[in-house]
Amino acid sequence: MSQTNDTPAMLAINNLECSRGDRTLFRQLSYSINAGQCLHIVGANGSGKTTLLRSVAGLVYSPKGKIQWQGENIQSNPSYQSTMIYLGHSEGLKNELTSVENLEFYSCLDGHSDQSHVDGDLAQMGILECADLTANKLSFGQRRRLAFARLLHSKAKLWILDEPFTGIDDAGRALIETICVEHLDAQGMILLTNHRTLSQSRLAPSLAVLDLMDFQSSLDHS
Amino acid sequence: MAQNTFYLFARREWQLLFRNTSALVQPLCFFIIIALMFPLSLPAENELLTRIGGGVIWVSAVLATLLGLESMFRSDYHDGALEQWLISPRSLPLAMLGKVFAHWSCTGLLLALFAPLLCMTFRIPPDQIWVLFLGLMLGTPSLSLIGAIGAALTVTLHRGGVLLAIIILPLFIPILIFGAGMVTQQAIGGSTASQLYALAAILVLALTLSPFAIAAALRTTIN
Amino acid sequence: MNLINAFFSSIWGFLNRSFHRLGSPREFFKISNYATPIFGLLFTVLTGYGAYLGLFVAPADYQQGDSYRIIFVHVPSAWLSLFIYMVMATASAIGLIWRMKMAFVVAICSAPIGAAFTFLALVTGSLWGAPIWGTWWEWDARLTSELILLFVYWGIMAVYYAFDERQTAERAMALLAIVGVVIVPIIHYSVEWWSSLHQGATVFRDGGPAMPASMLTPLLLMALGFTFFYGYVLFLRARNMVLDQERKSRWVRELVKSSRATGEAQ
Amino acid sequence: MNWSEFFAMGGYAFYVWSAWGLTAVVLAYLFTQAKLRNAKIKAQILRQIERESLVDHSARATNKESGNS
Repeated sequence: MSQTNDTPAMLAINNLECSRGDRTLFRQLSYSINAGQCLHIVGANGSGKTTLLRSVAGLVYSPKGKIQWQGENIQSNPSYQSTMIYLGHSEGLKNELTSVENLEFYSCLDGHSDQSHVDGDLAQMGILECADLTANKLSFGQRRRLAFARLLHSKAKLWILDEPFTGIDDAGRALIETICVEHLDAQGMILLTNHRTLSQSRLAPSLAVLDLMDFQSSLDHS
Repeated sequence: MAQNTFYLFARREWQLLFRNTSALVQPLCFFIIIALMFPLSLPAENELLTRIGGGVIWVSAVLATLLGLESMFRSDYHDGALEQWLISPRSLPLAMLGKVFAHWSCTGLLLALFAPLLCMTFRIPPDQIWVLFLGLMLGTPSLSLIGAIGAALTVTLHRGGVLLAIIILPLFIPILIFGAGMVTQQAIGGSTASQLYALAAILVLALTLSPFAIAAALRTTIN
Repeated sequence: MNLINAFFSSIWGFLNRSFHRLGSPREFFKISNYATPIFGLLFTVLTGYGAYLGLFVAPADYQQGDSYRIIFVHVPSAWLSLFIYMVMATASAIGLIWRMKMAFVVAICSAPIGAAFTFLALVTGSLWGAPIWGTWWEWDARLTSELILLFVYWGIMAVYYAFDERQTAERAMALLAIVGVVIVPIIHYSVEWWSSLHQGATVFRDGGPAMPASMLTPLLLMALGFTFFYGYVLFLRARNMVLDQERKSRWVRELVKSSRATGEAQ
Repeated sequence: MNWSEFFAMGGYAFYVWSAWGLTAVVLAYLFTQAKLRNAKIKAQILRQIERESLVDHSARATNKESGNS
């Protein structure tokens, strides 16, 4: 990706190296993402896709390599944390709380002062009917939609999504695709992993693909 | 700015705790059972029980707090909520202070309020009961705060309970000594002021330092 | 004026460089090649001479007779059990703040040595007190705080071995060591207060009445000798850990091959 | 300086010598354990090196055959 070198890239990863235990997952991974771009990370199972997402989210610290947001390191950087949302495999929903309470908590966490938009978000995600159901009564698809409802109203520029489309019916998939496309049109950025290729989906125009295998070739003679 | 972090996390914790009240009552039942085992194990009807009553109550309170600590972060870790806190712009130490405060109000506070009732069964004189209650009110928050550091360290271990006891009980000893010491001091008529100041000092230390230690422990183990 | 701050900046530069040089396992290994035998030598000399003075030359104590000679083993162990904890806590702090791997190695290698010396202080303390108290265990302030310190050491080692991923284990252990360094003094004073509540101050204080020189010099020699022993074994254990962790790197393989070729038991 | 009186330690022989003896034992244990572990690690690394060179030989041997067969 040729990056206009006058303004620093929004998100710049330079020669990042991650390892699990003493097994190096990838090395010298450098990439920069600009506004309005969606990066699809491809790689076999266990090739470090989730570890890469988690290190960009700031959950995993890797001594080798730097990750910078608008030129500043992302470690303990509140401005980065407020413009980023990470949705992992476990969505962070409490089983004892109802969908509305879960969503209200996260909108407070993200810093919104009023929570009146919550019902609208649930309606937009098509799960308004289970607003007062506790999260353990929701199906897997409904839980994913509830987790995504948090993205609707957020001011976050960078979305980091781990397998967003798995386990969701076609209607849900189309819904999430539209949300992502709207986000990209509004100069947002998305970093996601997905088993199937997205080249036919509506994300294709602003899609870039990063294959982790390119950064593993130099591993065997460590 | 939206609700401040302390109140946000405290309210959420209360919501969760009152949602399944059975978990709420467990530390209290544990506390009562342990405390009542001592009279059953000692020769009945003699004043030995009255003399060691303070110590029995304090040891039961420490063990009950330990039991309550186990579940403090475990459910948040398993459903991914903990990760969301680590990467949220909110200050983690303040959030943890709110969470531990709410957790203490449902365990430590209940123990302290319930202890005088138990003292009746031990036939402890009222002035000692008052001193014991005061000690518990000052001591149990420090127990929860320091215990939360251990809970945060062992949250990712699937058999963390035993390890939590091993690493945290030695750190509870000063609070136990001063708390139980107050009752024996009162029993011999001495003034319990110095222990009260010591417990207050430990509480201030715990209030100021342990939220940062809890946040650091969570950042260390979650990766 | 700029002469002075040039002087200080050069010292600071040197400290900084050697601090970071120590950070890399390979540099540490090179430096410890020289430091380990020196520490070993100092230990044997100091402890040998101290033991000779303590056992043969120092006169019997007018009050306790010859049983006080246990002091030459008890006090150094007690002093080391706290000194090693302080070294462990500082190494942990350095490791957490500057993310230095070697600092964690030093911290985790000192823990078992500290626990061993705490155990020693405990047993020699009870052996020393036994003839005076008439029992093997007396709830004396110092013995009780040594006992609790032993539990704290066990807790720290237990945390390290509980995690399977090395980086998390190191950082969790370091954090607990730092939390401990705040609470260990409080434990000490609470036990001190508690034991004075039960019985008057025990008959013998650490040094007792001002110790005459003939008793003090062996005590200091033994304490210094034990500290160098701690340094010596710490270097040995740290080198083992570095070899174990850097097992895949090239310099370890060359080193192992060369040491096998020359056959010297390094 | 007669030895029997020295070893009697004014009647406290048992306490003094068991204290000093235990110290010697613990120090010796710390030292030997570190030395044994050092030898064990080096032996492991050597075996690993030999195993890898074995693997290289067999790998070179197989592709030599496949090369000229």
